[in-house]
Parts: sequence; C-alpha cells; structure tokens
Amino acid sequence: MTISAEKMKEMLWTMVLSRRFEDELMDLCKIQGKIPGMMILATGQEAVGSGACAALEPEDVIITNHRSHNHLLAKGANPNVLMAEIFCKRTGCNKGKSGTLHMAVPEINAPCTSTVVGAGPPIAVGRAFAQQYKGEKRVTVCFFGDGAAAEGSVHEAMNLAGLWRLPVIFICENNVYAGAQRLEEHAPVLNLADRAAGYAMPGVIVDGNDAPAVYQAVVEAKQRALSGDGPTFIECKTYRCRGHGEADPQHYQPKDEISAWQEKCPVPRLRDTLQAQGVITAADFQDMENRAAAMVREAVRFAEDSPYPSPEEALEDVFAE
Amino acid sequence: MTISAEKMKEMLWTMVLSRRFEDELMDLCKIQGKIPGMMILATGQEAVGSGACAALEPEDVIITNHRSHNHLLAKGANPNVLMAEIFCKRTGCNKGKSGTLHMAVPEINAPCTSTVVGAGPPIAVGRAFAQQYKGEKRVTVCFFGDGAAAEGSVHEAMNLAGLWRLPVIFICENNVYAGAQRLEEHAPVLNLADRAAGYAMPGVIVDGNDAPAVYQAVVEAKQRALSGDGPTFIECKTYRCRGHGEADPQHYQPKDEISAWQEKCPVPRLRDTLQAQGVITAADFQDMENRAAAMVREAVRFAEDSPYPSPEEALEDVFAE
Amino acid sequence: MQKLGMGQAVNQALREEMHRDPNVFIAGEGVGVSIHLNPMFPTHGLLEEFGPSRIKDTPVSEAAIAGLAVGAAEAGLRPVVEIMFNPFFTLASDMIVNHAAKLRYLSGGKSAFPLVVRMKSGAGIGAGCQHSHNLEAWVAHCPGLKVVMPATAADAKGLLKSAIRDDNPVIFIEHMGLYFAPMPVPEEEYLTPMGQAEIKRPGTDVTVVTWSGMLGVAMAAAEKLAQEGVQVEIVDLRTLVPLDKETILASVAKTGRLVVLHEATRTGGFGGEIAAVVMEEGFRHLKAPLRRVTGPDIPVPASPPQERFYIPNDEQLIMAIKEII
Amino acid sequence: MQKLGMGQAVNQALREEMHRDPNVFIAGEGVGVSIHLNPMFPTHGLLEEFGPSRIKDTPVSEAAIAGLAVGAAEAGLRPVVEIMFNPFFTLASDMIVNHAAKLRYLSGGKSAFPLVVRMKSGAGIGAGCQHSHNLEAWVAHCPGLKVVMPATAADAKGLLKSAIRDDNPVIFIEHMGLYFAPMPVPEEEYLTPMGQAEIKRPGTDVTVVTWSGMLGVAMAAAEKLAQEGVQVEIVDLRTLVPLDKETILASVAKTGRLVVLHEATRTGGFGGEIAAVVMEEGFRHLKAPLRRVTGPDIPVPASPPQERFYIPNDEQLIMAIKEII
Ligand SMILES: Cc1ncc(C[n+]2csc(CCOP(=O)(O)OP(=O)(O)O)c2C)c(N)n1
Ligand SMILES: Cc1ncc(C[n+]2csc(CCOP(=O)(O)OP(=O)(O)O)c2C)c(N)n1
Ligand SMILES: [Mg+2]
Ligand SMILES: [Mg+2]
Repeated sequence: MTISAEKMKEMLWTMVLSRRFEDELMDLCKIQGKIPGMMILATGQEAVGSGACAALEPEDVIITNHRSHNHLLAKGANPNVLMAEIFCKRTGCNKGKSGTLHMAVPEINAPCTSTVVGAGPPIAVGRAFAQQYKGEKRVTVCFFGDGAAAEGSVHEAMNLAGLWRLPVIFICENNVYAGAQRLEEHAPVLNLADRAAGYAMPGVIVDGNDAPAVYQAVVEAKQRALSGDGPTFIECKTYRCRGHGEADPQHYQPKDEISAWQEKCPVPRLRDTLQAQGVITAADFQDMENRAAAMVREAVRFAEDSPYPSPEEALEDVFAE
Repeated sequence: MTISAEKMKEMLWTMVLSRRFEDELMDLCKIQGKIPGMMILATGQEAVGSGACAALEPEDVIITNHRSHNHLLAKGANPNVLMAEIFCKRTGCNKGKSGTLHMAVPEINAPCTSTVVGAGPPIAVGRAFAQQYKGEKRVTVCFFGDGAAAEGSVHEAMNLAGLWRLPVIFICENNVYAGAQRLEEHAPVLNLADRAAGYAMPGVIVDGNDAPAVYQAVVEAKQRALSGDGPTFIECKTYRCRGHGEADPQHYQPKDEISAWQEKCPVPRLRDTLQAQGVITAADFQDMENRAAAMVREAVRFAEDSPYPSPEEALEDVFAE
Repeated sequence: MQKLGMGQAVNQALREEMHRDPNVFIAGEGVGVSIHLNPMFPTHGLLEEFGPSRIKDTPVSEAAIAGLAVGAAEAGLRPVVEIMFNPFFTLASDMIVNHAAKLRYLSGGKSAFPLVVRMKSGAGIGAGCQHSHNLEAWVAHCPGLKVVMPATAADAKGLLKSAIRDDNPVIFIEHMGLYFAPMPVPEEEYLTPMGQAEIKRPGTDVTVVTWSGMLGVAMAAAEKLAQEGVQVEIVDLRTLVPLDKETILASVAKTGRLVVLHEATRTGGFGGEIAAVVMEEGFRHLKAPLRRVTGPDIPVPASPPQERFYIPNDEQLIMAIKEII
Repeated sequence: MQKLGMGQAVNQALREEMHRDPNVFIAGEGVGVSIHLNPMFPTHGLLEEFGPSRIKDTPVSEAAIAGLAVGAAEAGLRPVVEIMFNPFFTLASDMIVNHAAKLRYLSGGKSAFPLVVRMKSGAGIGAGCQHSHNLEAWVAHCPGLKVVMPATAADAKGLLKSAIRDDNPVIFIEHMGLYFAPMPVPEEEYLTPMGQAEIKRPGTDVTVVTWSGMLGVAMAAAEKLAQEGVQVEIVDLRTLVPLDKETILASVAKTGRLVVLHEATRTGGFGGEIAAVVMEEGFRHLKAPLRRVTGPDIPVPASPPQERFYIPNDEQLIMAIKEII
C-alpha cells in the first residue's frame, strides 16, 4: 500500500502538534505549577494515535484512556477546548468537570475517555455494536495500554467483539510499563497480540514508533471490520519516555533504555522519511513546528483567559432532563 | 504412562458413586419434591472430576463451581454430609447454609464452591499462591465451565497464574452449553485451550468422557506445577446430558445430540475398558454399583433423619470471633 | 382488567417499547434462548417476536454486558440489559457506577446514557446468598443513576416504560417472588412516572415506608392491624431515586410514626436514608421512635427455615408497629 | 512522640506486623516498585525490607488481587492487599462481597478469611470522579465485612494492626488527604480495637458524628464555635462496622442534638445509618432535627473551585449546627 503525501503530512502534523501541546503541558505543570491534578503525557508514543487516527473518518469513533492527549488531537479535537479543560476552566470541552484525565469530545466522535484502566474496551464494544446495529459503515478504535490488557474487562470485550464480529479495532499501546511495573513483571507473555487468536481475531504487531506502519495496520483492520469480518487486535510496540505521570521520578526506568528509545523518536523519524522522499522540505517542517507553537500558545492563552466554572455549576449535568 | 489398576478402579468407583448420587438427587428433586432450591447435575461429565481427582493427594486442593457434586465426591467428600447439605439439614457439611450450590468441604481440601460463574479461578490462584508461599509440594485444581471462560475474572486469574508460575491447574469442563447458549453462540473459538498460550501456559485438550485421559493430563500438569513450571490449562470436551438445572426442559438441545453423547457415557466406557483389560469382572462392577447404592441410600436416610437447623442459627457463622 | 405476574408485565412493557422505538434492544445471558420455557419470565418469547438482531444473548460476561449498554447508549440506542441476579451486579458495577453514572457529568452534559439495567432480586428462591442479596442501597448511593423497585405488576409495566424512555441510566430491580402472582395490569399503554411514591393503603396511625417484595408483607400486617383498630398508612416508594420525599413527609406529618420495611440487610440499608430524611425534615411531627423491619445482618442462608427467618414478615412488622403506637 | 503522616503510620503498622507474622504478605499494583518515591506513602520501602516473595507487585487486575487474598486467607495466610483508589473497588467487589464476606458463612463457620483490603479514598486530589468516590457505605452494608476508616495517624497504626490480626475480612480505607500532615503516633507497639468510636472532643451542646478525613473539618468548626460558647462533642467512629452505637447514643443522650458529617455523597450515605440508629434507640433524648453535612449528590468534579465546593467544610458544619441549637 502506498500512503498519500497528504496522509503522511497529516500524521506528521498531528504528531508535531501533540508533542508541542504536551511539551507545553509539562512546562505548565512542572515549571509553572499552573495545572491542577495529575499530568500524564504520551511523549514518544505519538505515532500510535497519529497513525491510527489518520486512517479514520470524522464519523469513526475512538475511545481512549488516561494517556489521551495525542489520541484526541489526532482525531481532530480543538486544542483550545482541550487546553481549557486541562486547566479545568469553564470553556473546556467538559466545562472543567473532567480535567485532563477524562476528556470527552463527542463532537469529534471521541465520546469517552476513561481513567479506569481497562474500561475503554467494553464501552468501545458497545459503541461498535451501535454501528453494526444501525448499519453504519463506521468503526470504533479503542486505545489501551499493556497494563490494561490484564484487566478482565478487556478480555470480556474482546471475546464479545470476536463473537459478534463487531467493527472494533483494539489498539494496545505497549509502552513497556504499567505504572512502575515493566512488562515482564506484569505480563506472562511479551507479545500481547498472541491473545488475539483466542478471540478469533487477527493479532497484528507493529512498530509503534512508525506512524505509517500504524496507519497501514489500521487501514487494513478497518477494511476487515467494514467487510463484516470483525475486530482486529493491533499491538503497537513503543515506549513510555516520560514517567507514568509528571510526578513520577522514573527511578525504576533504566536511563540508557530511555535514551535508546528517545533515539527512535517517531517525530524526527517520520520527518526524515518525508524529507528523504521529498514529500516535505526542512522549511515545511519548520512551518509545522511554528504553526503548532502558535496554536498551543493560543490554546494556553485561551485557557488562561477563561474563567473557572462557578462552584454551583458543579450541581449541573448529573442527570439529563 | 501406564495407570495402575488401583487408580483405574478408583476412578470408576467415584464415577459410579457420583452417578448413583446424582440419579438419586434427580429422583428426590423431580419426582419426590424433597429438595429445595435449584438442582444442577453433572450426569455424563463424571470422567472430568473423577479423572482429575484421582491424580491428586488429599492435601491437594480443588475449587469448584455450581456443578460440583462429582468433583466433591471424587475428592473424597463424605456422601452423608453432602446429601444432608443438599437437603439443607443441620448435619450437612455447612449446616444447611450452603445448600447444593456452594458446598464448602475444607476437611477434604475442597474449601470453596462458588456459584458466581468465573469466581473460582481467582480464588484458586490465591490458594495456589499460598502453596507456593509456604513451599508446599501441592497443587490447586480449579474446575469451571466453557461459559465461565468468558468472565473477566478467569482471564485475570490465568494471567496472574502464568506470571507467577503458580501451581494451579485450570480444568475447563467444556460441556457445549452455558445455560441455554451453545458454545458457538457464546464463544468466538471452539477450543478454549487456544487461550492458554496467551498466558504462557500449555493448553491441553482431552476427551472429557475418558477418565484415564483426564487423569493423565492432570498428572502431567501436576508434575509441571511441582517442578515450578507453573499452571496448565486443560480443556475437557464433554457434554451436558441433562438440562442446566433440573427445571430446564432442554428444549434447545437437539435430542439426537443428547442421545449421541449418552452413547459415549464415561461410566460404561471405563467399565468396558477395565473389563476388557481384565482389571475388573462384571461382578466387581455390580459390586461397585451395589456399594454405591447402599451408600447413597444411607446418605439419604441420614439426610432425611437429620433435623433442619434452627432459624436462629442463621445468625451464626457470619464473623469469626 | 388482565391479570399478570410481574414478569409478564415486564414482558409487555418490553414488547410495547420495542415496537415503538427501533433503538430499543435487549441483551443479556439467556434473554433470547432461555433455560426457562415459562411465559411468566420477563423475556419470554421476545426472540421469536423481534429476532436475534434486537434480542442479544451474550456470553457470561457482566462487565461486557454493561459496557455494551454504556457504549450503545452513548450512540443513541436504548439498551435494556439484564444482569441475572442482583449479586452479579458487582461484576458490572464498574461499568455502571464509574461509567454509566458518571460519563454524562464528565462530558459536561454533552452525552446522555439512556440505558436500563434489569436485575432480579430477592430471597425466597432457595438459592442462597450468592443469588439472593438485595443491594439496592449501592445503586441508590450513586449520583447519576435512577433506581426503580416496583411492588406491583402494574407499576412494573408503567415504570419500565418510563425507564426505557428516560435519558438517564436506570437500575430496574425486579423481585422474583412477584413474577408468579397474577395482579391486575391495565391493558392499554400508560407510563408511570419515576420519582413518585404511592400510598398503597391510607391510614392515620403509623406510616410504613416500603418497596418491592415487601409491599405484600406490609399489606398483610395492615390488614391484621386494621382488625385491632390500628390504621396503617403504606407508602410504596416505587423508585428510590429520585426519592419522593414529599409523600413520605406528608404521611409522617399525618401519622407521626414511621416504620421502614425492607428485605435488604439492616445496617447500611436504604431504610437509613428514609430515617434521615424524616429526621431532618419531619422531626417536629414525630411522636415516637423509628422502627426498621429488615433482613438481619447475615447473608441469605439456603436452608428453608433459615431463609424464612431471613425474610421480614408481617408478624415482625406488627410487633414493630405495636412498639411505637 | 514521633510525628507521622497517616501513610507513614500505615507503613509502620505493616512493617511491625510483617516482622511479627511470616504469614502476612502484601500484594497490589505498585506496592513494591512504585511510581512514588515518597516516604509518605504506605508501602514505601517495604520491598527493600521484605523482598519480592512477600511484597507482591501485581498486574492491573483488581479481581485477581482480591481473589488472591480470598484464596490465600483461606489457606491461613494473612494477605494485606491494596486496591489503589476506592472507585476501583467496583472491580474487586464480587470477590470481596460475594466471596470474602460470604464464604465463611457458606462453610458453616469452618473456614476463616483473615484478609485486609486497603484502599485510598477522598476528594481533594484533583483527579476527578473516577479516582475520588467515597463508597464506604457499600462495604458497610455487607454482612461479613468489617470497615475501618481512621481519622488520625495514630488510629491508623493501631487499627491496621488489629485488622491484620483479625480473623475476618477488613476493609481499611485511608483518606489520601491525611497522608501528608504529620500527627503524633506512639512509637511503641499498640493495638487499637475495632468497634470503638472515640470522643475526639468532648462537648455538651451538639454531637457531631464523623469519620476519616472529615474529623479535621469537625475539629475546626468546633474550635470556632467554642469561641461563641457552643460546645461541640465530636464522635470519631473510626470503624463503621462493627459500629459503636453505645458511644453515639451516650453522646446524643448528653447533647440531645445530632449532626452527621461525611465526605461521601448524601443520599444513601452511611449518615443514614447513624440517623436510623439514633432515631431508633435515642429518640427520647433528641431535642432537634438531624442535620447531615455531606458531599452533594454529584460525582466529584475535577475543577478546583468545584472540587472544593464538593468537599464539606467547617462553615457548612457551623451553619448546620446553628440551625439546630
Ligand atoms: C482499574 C484501575 N486500576 C488501577 C489504576 C491506576 N493506574 C492508572 S494508569 C495505570 C497503569 C496503566 O498501564 P498501561 O495500561 O500500560 O497504560 P500506560 O500508563 O502505560 O499508558 C494504573 C495501574 C486505574 N486508573 N484503574
Ligand atoms: C456471574 C454469574 N453470571 C451468571 C450466572 C448464572 N449462571 C449460572 S450457571 C451459568 C452457565 C455457566 O455455564 P458453564 O460455565 O459452561 O457451566 P455449566 O453450567 O455448563 O457447567 C450461568 C450463566 C451466575 N451464576 N454467575
Ligand atoms: Mg503501558
Ligand atoms: Mg458449560
């Protein structure tokens, strides 16, 4: 499969934007102390969300988890409302009720971010069931981690998806760690994709730092889903370059392991490929970085200028009328 | 591996006893209306419990489920206290508090019968962990059904057992039905043993109507566990000849399927083998049947003669002092 | 008027709503092909009528069943899923409590989760404590969930139809003991609003607040007490959330005396909430101490004499009432 | 006396009990290697001291963690397992509620399940409603479980040691907000018995019953009210099950007035149980209506002004007290 230049640039762009967005978050959180609560970043893993979402239409659905910023931006979320939500402001996509951890962006078909590890897959299965029930030609992509693969809910969801041939794509972002536990310490097998066969679905392993490879795997999975052949499990091998959250000193992560993976950073990797192929120039890339910087600056300004929600508004939105 | 004549006779005996015991239960429940609550029988599946338990020492542990009578009898439970418990009498193994569904018989190392489908495996993992922690040379066998394999708890338990190399043997009694759902309607794969690889454990398929085959698989799994090589998943292919419970009219089970499986009944099968091998005579078998009948008669007499617990005793046994 | 068991009334409500709205579907273990071939059961015959695309038998996977409902509801469908027995709600509870109940709030009001979880509850079936465990107090404590526990077949029909049309997650708890006793149910279509208790028997001397399977016990006790000249007013809550405080308080204002009757175990039961509401807002009307008549703080035992001992009865209620009048 | 945060006090209790009894082991997500390198956290340093055979990091599998505890406890070990945050208890709840709590009963008293489940609870960490959700009312409603919610570091130490030595399943809930404030803790070994509330401040005008993180709010309000001449008696429950009714009732007998203060949402919260107990057994002493000061019936919002709004504060408590004195 050849990937169009447009798609390639789209992936690079959402990676650049995500990286800039999260680098800014790191600064806002650790240096400036402006953001409350936890701060969980996907630095170095952007090829997964950006590659996968490039394969989706706006009407396709994603369900994400605690490490969501890249997924949401790649799916097309407005950086302003995300940033405002992360600041817990009233103009945030969820009026400040979610904060960074559970941003719901139904307007881009990213209706659910759960921080309950492993909770995404059953919900994704429900969302994909609705697509099947309504006869929509759409898929649901569910992002979750290597740690989440241990949760019973993930098993139940994959089992049901396999049984009903639902149009769902499980993307397991294997970044080697679940909290402070290394893969070997929390999983009995190194390839979580080995489990797919037990649910009658293909288990695909891709280089999770290679956005086009992720894209390609998702395109294939989508075709399969849309032809009625059901779900696919895609394990993206990547690495958590930062701590579990920004408060994590990473004392248990070998320094050389981190730096080796930083070498494999997906952003320069795709940039170099595209430059070598003549798809973009160095100036084009610089332009992307500038645009991303401007958008993130604007998002921060928007968020900072926005008011907090009033305390009493906390009473709203519990029940639909 | 050759199986000793003693073992062979032990298996046949516990099968004969279980069958007699449950045939009597069927009569007591359906014809005589003497037993309260649900009545869930394992008629035709006795080779699983009898084969597996023959491979165990008294100090090995079993954890069972709603379809437990054969497992418990094969492990050595006293028919009198089981029958009395099924009658919900005070002399029952649990003073009538459990009834037929959750009999706990710690004195034979069958400490837990859960009717919550899929709940056995995590508990078995805990029991096996204790064996490992204490350095005991013992194993824990956990019986559960094909339906249970869909529960998240079973996945979590197998994952943890595989990771910690626990001395646990998962015996999945695939009797083709989970309630009224056929395997193809509730599972995306026909061989549940295919899942074992995803937990770094061997997945063994055996003829679940062949007691010596089950025995052999469990002996091997036990050796593996005791050498520190961790758990084994054994799928026993068998068939639920009766309804889910005795109130189930089996309207969804093809009649010819039932009769085809009745032809493969494990009791006459082992009997014929042993007679052909000269291990037992027809008279020996008749003797077994007579002994079983006598024991079951005595158990029923014991149960019927026993008093119900007093209502107020219901307040006891909630907390240990 | 037709006489139906509660299971049949539920069945009628399900049929009517499925005919009305193609977005309604049903999922659960054995909701289509069932081990029961009994028209008294709620999902009897639905598979034949609506087919396998709308009546979905599932694997034994309570978390997935609940997740299916959450995801499908977000997409605008109206799932009615079944958790077979109340104790198995534990297995679905993350999906219901941390997701169905919270995701609308977490979306800032953008999404809605119009789903119904039906569960069987109640002691009296001889199946012991892993099948019989009344946990309505759990769901009533979770903002974002509505909780319905009908005591009559007619209420079950009208309330289930309202629950299905409601845009919020509703936990609908059916007492199995009510499946088999025929009760009058209007033939025509009607909706019973959630959040309204009903005075099932007017009286002046003492208020008994109850719900679900215990209504019958309350009625029996009231009948007997009436012969002794004691007029019991029976408030059937019907829905625990939203709670109809007005009806409770008006009744207590009239009688000055309160007994709460529920089958669930006493400590931490929803009876405490009723007590607190009355003590907060109706204190000046109270002439006597509260009495709670409830299951004792034990798991439900299997043995028949003990299971009967577990279930609150009219004698206990009469005794409790006599203590405070 | 040493000053410790509650996390450190828990840590000390764990160490002492692990030294005393080789059957005690610890399991959970990150209880050994942790993303926190902070001595204020409860399991800090235990892996170094006791090694990986007794300090077991687990996969992210709450049901398996709880099942591990149930099975190991039946075999005579004394597991102390951690469920990271209270809302994740849902995922372990079948194992705890249908098994840990019931299996002894189902065995007719033959087996015992001496296990402790530690959980972090409490709003105020800015993490929103999937991390902050106080569900103590759930476990307090399940016969067979004991429930401990210490408000001070000293109580945490003494109660956790008692919990570990108890032959029953104990749910031990730690309010994260208490991890970081140093409080006096006796150096020597001591056991604080479960089932005994403590008067944390004597008073004569009104009884405030509270527990866990809300004790500080109660103390602050009492301090302020004392300056206005109102003497608040503060009953810190410390354990919800067994519930020390005597201490509550004796206090209400003295003051005639009751306010319950808890962080959990109001409807169906454990405050209702306190209300019911007092209304049943202390009615004649009551001079005024009940007041409950609790979290509102909403999920805990993430936004700081809203999260502060959620958490009950001393001003609200003072207002409530003033309404009834
Ligand atoms: C049910 C549940 N258990 C525990 C946690 C705490 N927790 C948050 S993230 C995490 C690790 C998840 O690891 P993984 O799935 O690999 O995702 P990653 O953080 O690596 O992206 C844990 C244990 C949680 N949020 N939910
Ligand atoms: C958690 C839970 N869900 C549902 C049930 C109701 N139920 C009892 S047995 C059963 C089917 C189990 O099938 P399987 O595991 O194959 O065992 P079998 O009955 O065939 O022996 C179901 C759904 C239950 N007891 N527990
Ligand atoms: Mg990870
Ligand atoms: Mg089966």
